[in-house]
Amino acid sequence: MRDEEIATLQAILADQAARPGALLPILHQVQHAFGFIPKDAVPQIALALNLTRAEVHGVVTFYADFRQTPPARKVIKLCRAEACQARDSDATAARLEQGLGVTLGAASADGSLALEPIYCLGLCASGPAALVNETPVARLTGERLERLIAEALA
Amino acid sequence: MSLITEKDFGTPASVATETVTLTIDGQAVTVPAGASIMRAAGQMGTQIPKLCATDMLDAFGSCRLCLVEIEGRAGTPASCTTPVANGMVVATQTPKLAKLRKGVMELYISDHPLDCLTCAANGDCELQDMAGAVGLREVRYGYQGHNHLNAATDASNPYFTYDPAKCIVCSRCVRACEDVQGTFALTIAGRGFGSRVSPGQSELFLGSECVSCGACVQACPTATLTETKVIEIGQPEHSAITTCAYCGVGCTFKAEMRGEELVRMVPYKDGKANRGHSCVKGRFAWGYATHRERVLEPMIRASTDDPWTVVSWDEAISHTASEFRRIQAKYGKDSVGGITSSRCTNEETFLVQKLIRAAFHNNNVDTCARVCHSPTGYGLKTTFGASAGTQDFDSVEHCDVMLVMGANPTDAHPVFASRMKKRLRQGAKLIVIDPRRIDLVRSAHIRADHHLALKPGTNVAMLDAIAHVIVTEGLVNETYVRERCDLEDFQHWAAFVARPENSPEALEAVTGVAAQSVRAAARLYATGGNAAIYYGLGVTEHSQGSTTVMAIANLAMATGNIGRPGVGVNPLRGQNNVQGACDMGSFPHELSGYRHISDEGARNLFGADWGVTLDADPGLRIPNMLDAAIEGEFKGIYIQGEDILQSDPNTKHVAAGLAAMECVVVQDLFLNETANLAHVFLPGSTFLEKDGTFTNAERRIQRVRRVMSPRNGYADWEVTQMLARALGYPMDYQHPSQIMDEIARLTPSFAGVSYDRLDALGSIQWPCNETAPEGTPLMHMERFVRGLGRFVVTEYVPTDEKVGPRFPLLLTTGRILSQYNVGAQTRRTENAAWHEEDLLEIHPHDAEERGVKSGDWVKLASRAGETALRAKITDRVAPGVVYTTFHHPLTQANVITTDFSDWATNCPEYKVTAVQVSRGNGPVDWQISYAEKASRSRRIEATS
Amino acid sequence: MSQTRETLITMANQIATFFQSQGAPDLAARDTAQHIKDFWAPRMRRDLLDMIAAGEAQRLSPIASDAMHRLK
Amino acid sequence: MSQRVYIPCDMAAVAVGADQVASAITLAAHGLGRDIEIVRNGSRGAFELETLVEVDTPQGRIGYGPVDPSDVAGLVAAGLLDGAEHRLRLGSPDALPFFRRQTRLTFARAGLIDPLSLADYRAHGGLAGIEAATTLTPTQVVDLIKQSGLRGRGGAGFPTGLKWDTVAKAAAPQKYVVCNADEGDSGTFADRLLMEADPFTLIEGMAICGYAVGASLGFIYVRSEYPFAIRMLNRALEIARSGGLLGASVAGTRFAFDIEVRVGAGAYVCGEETALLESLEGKRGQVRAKPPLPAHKGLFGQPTVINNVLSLAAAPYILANGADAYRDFGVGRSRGTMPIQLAGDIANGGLFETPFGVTLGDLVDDIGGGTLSGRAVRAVQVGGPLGAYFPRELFDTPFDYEAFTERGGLIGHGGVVVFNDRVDMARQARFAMEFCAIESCGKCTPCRIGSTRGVETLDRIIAGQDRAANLAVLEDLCETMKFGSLCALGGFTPYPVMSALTHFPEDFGAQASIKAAE
Repeated sequence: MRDEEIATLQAILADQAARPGALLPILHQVQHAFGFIPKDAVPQIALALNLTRAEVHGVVTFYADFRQTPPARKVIKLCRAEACQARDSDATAARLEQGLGVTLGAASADGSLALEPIYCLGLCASGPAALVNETPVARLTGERLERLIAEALA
Repeated sequence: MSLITEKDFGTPASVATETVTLTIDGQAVTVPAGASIMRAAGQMGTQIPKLCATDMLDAFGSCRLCLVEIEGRAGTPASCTTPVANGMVVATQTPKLAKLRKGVMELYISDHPLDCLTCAANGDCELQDMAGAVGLREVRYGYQGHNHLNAATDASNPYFTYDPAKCIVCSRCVRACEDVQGTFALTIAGRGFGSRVSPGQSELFLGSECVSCGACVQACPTATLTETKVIEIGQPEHSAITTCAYCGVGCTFKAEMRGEELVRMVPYKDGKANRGHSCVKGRFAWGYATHRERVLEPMIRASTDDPWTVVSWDEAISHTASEFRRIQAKYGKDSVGGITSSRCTNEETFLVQKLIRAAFHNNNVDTCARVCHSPTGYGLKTTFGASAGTQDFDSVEHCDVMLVMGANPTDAHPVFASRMKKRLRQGAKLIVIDPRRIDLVRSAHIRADHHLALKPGTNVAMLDAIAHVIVTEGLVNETYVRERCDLEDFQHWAAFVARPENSPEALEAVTGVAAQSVRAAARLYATGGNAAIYYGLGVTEHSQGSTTVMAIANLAMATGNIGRPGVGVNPLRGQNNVQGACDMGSFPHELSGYRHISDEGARNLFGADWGVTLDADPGLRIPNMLDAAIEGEFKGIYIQGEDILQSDPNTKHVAAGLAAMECVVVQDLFLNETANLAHVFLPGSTFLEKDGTFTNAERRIQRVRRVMSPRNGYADWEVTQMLARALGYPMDYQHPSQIMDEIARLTPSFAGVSYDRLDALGSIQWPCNETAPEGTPLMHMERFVRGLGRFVVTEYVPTDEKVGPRFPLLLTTGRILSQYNVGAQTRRTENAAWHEEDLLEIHPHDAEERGVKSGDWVKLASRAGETALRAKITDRVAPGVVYTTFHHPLTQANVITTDFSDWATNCPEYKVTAVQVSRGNGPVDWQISYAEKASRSRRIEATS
Repeated sequence: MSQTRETLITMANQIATFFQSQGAPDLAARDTAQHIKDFWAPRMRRDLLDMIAAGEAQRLSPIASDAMHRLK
Repeated sequence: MSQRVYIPCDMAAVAVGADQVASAITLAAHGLGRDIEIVRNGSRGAFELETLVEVDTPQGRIGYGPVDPSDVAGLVAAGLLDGAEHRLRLGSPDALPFFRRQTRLTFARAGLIDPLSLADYRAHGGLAGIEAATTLTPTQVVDLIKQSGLRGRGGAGFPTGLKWDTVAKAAAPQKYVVCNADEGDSGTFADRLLMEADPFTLIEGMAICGYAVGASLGFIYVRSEYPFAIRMLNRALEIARSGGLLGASVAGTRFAFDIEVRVGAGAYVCGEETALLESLEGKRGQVRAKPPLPAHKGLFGQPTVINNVLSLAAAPYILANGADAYRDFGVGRSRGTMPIQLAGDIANGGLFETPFGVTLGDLVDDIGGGTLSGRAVRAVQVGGPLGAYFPRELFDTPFDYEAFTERGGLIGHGGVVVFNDRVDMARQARFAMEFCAIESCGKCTPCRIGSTRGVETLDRIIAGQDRAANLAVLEDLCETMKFGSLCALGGFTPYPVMSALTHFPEDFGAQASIKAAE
């Protein structure tokens, strides 16, 4: 890690480490700051929380949210759960894969775009739904879906 | 002999006193409340199938094999996680359960290799057993699905392999690493079907935080974690219960054998000191017993410049005897002596001191406790009346405040450290007094409430400051003091510590510790509930070692922390039998059971039994023997199992002493460093090769059992006996039990000890006599052994070893987990993987000042000598303090240490040496020539 | 005079320092003497006494000196 | 005075353009020189109508919806701000059948008020609960909850009062109230809606609980998939602290209580209460074996009430209106109202709070208006991914814990997902296993290995391999998972699988085998 990255990490740790059960909040903040959980951050997080690297690693690998590698610049998380399935999200998924040229669960070769599954955004009466980076989108069919693809590729 | 197997009840025993009666499979059973259904069933002989449960660990409930049905309750709860209740009616075997268990097992086996016949665990595999128990016959899922069968094996650890293909993800290893060992080196990485055991960050075991204690291997129910030796040799077929020969914890092991070959050492759950746990040394580092460098035949030589000549035992013994007779005839009877070994059994130690007193006719006997815990003996005898720790290890479970001083338990007493850490995780408070930031100060889930990082050599000042706070802030337990202690002594002491010059503020400049930290720690110790002091050589190995021990005793008495569970004064003994060696009369002024040699009654008792007249004056202590040798008055020594050249301070002085002698007899496993200056070498036997007893730090006498015949031909006690006979003194023991009978006959505190009773009870803590036929776990319960506890004034006297412009830093020494003492054993095992060389720890500030970077060679010099080693830059040590270990002869930290010693016992001041550190280019001259000289000295002349 | 004999003086002084600190000056020499009697081999006592007799023990503290006189 | 225009800030509304609608209306109003105040209310919960724009008019609040940003120019031109006629004009939303037919106790304020206005909250009956509670003894509060008949709305249906009672009676230096807002079931959004539309109700409910059981600290564990709810809660907590609903002196009393929001990290299993506690402690979200119950040994080993959002949010109504006012609604042992969520292919999707007892058929066909797609309803999954699939033949099942259990199902968190006749039930069964495999914590064997084997076995069935034998294996596997699993994830996954197989055997090749036989 570079010096300024270490400083960022240490600032997060200084701010958060005293909270009870601080590991998840810290990992969220680290991921927010770095886009993922750098391998080298784990020993420092462990030290700050009086944990071992193994414990932190166990937590990082348990939760789907925490990435161990940098994310694509644009991540589309398409809901693959039942309520969206009932609203034909299979077709939406197929169109997204085809339109974006990325298979679900993978990223484009240049790392610009990733299409990932997510399981329920609580938009179950408005499906198919997705998160584009942090922004929710729903009723992803027809024109709205095409607009999403066009914007993603832009 | 057969293989000893221990029943696994699945969940730990409940400590509840009230009981519960329930019905299991139609049979009523009464068990302690809080027990699991599984344990209750086990108690009546019903083994409910299980995989994730083991009685070393709290119930986890993951394998779902132990499901039962309970009348009136829905579903099929797990018997491991369900506590018993009065009137509960449980069925452990129903068609529904049978089907469920088979269903679960079918899932397990669908992701498991089908290689039972060629698997190392074949015959010792719980998965295999359970597959049989539930009657699994086929796996209908086939083997084409997702699986882990191609996962790569991790063989990075020299002692065990990790084969994830065989893992059933029961988490027993992870839980053992956490709950039993307290290291938290393992986790489950990933989740769901992808879950796998992971050391560190999904890395190799060797590079992870793993300390190789073996708890995970022990816990594993399959061949996933398996001892490499089991893979190489095969499953063991017979075993014996014995006691570890490493540190003073005294772990009980099952030595598991195949023929005459040791396959593995397995910690014994019923071992009262270790409760089924182990460390990397006892569990794995026994390969030295068969190391190629072990010397198996006696050897002699006329001069230390000569090569060794291999001779018969008869010749070696008669040569030795004639040499000692010649020397005594020429220089007088006091010109010879001997050193007993803390590594040998009580019986062997007793015999050596008997040899010296009865056959050498003098009291020139000493033991390696001289250089470690002799101040403990003096200090605790003076204050409490008994030269030993007050508690048993179990006591820690009742402790609320731990004060750890001058000890590094996670490295030096790892198995007990795990119990300490467990108690700390349960909420006990911790005060550490140590110049160095030992692991206990801060490690996973452990954080000391106070770390008083004092300057080396200021222990007494620190304890006086703590006492000052206790006395002046009204924290003395006055009722206790009034009832249990000598009041006049107390008042004298209280007035002394209350003096302004003993306040934390006044002593701040001396100790280097902020007064408010000292005050806070003192308050915690005095008011935090059950407070126990654990200490090590950082207390004793000082010019005021004995004073420090007495200062510790004062604190415990003043706060009423002696005489019940959870409190006490607990010296953590270094070597396996250092307590025993002291008990057995190894000191020149004491007979067994700590009776002074001037005590006519005691002397006559021995004299009558041994048929000799004993000298009433104390003999020479080790440093005195060496001094006398240099003076030309001491000419012959018999050293059993100790490497004084490497272990004793001021190596040059030791070497000069040995060189001045005419007959140095070394009895050891290897040609150690001392043997380079010896004239007779008598091969020693390992603890695996003999019967006997060791006494651990909690005064626990435990059996050592012979599992293989001595490779050198004789157990050490037999050699001593041969030597006695050759000197004309009759000894005719057929078995060590007869020696123990003699010890019991002559030693009141051992009066009730015999091998029969040891076999019956497992172990006995002395005193064991008519009033305490089963031994004494806790001492000084109603009254102190000496009657009233005695407070002793402990004035701080700075050591003469002072820093100055030439030697501005203070060196302190210690050991690390993987190595033991001078390393003679551990260096001859795979433990070298963790510690290839001694390193000098130096603070970044001091390093920078000297232009030293991590890994650089540095020259370490004191007024006694100099050596070179590599530097490790760390803030574990404070600025001004450097630290190293003394495990390697090529570093020989004791070249640096001085001959300052404890005022009362001459215990050397290892822990404080003024030194200078400078950048170096590599080993210094003597180190380069030492290797060559040593190998010259180790030449063995080919037998014609 | 040898280094090893010099050590005896240091040791005796250390012992005397401890017993002096116990606060009863009249008892310090007695207790120092007793300690030396209990823990020193006769040869060591004799060597130190020899040194005193030869005037080689100037460094000996008054209490240690007093103690050694009691051991004559 | 400026005119108020209500545009929801709810995630579902924003997902279909509510933010753009809001800025377009602001712009358009400005163009007309109209002085308007945009209130970002929560959603009322009729999601087909989002973005539902409401304007204050002399006739009351007039709604328009669904409004797409592209509709705004036309709407404003047509007189939106005066409540004028338009094809999107809905009239008074309260008068819409979807809302008129509801009994909103918990969701009374949702969509009506500014979620972050404590004044609005109080004006609509908020704070009456905590004020009533603090005039009672903690025991009396617990008793009221017991008498109300409230049962856990997270799915298990355990009597809430009993849980509170256990924690209240436990002696410990620290107790906690934990709100389970890890609403992961597909087809459910009631928690999200409440947290975004009326967060003070939840906060008030937790404060009542804290007072009743003697806890001083609460945690709301929200799934990370709900960023809007997380933001809303955090802002609401700050306002609650400065407004005296939280802090050293709750509602002016000596009772001190505070709440912290914690965010999940993408693990469905953390909706299981013990896994949630592990996660809150900063650990892997693995399920704990019970006992000990969280009420005895919960968060950080201390006695802990862990309740769903809806259970806690029901408490203010009960305290304000009395236990009877609540328990008089409902049927059998299912008392009070249930916020039911209609989702999937359904015309009138959204939140429908109603007393227990309404039938599934009424919910789907009548209230829900059948499918949105216009196709026939074939199956309904009730209770999330672990709930059973119900065929039309079972549409007479009343919404009631026991009635659903009797029919081999569960009401769970009240989600109803409607599938049309294009659904392939074998694929749905496979998805149930797949979801279990994806979300399994990995602790217990039936779930960890069984779910993966379940997917493989269903793949073989779907592919027509050894159908009869594999169906037998599947049934055995489901039994192993159902009775062998440590928690509901593995234990209830057999419900959707077996219900699909039982009610829709034709999708598992029964027809194919019949055809082959012919």
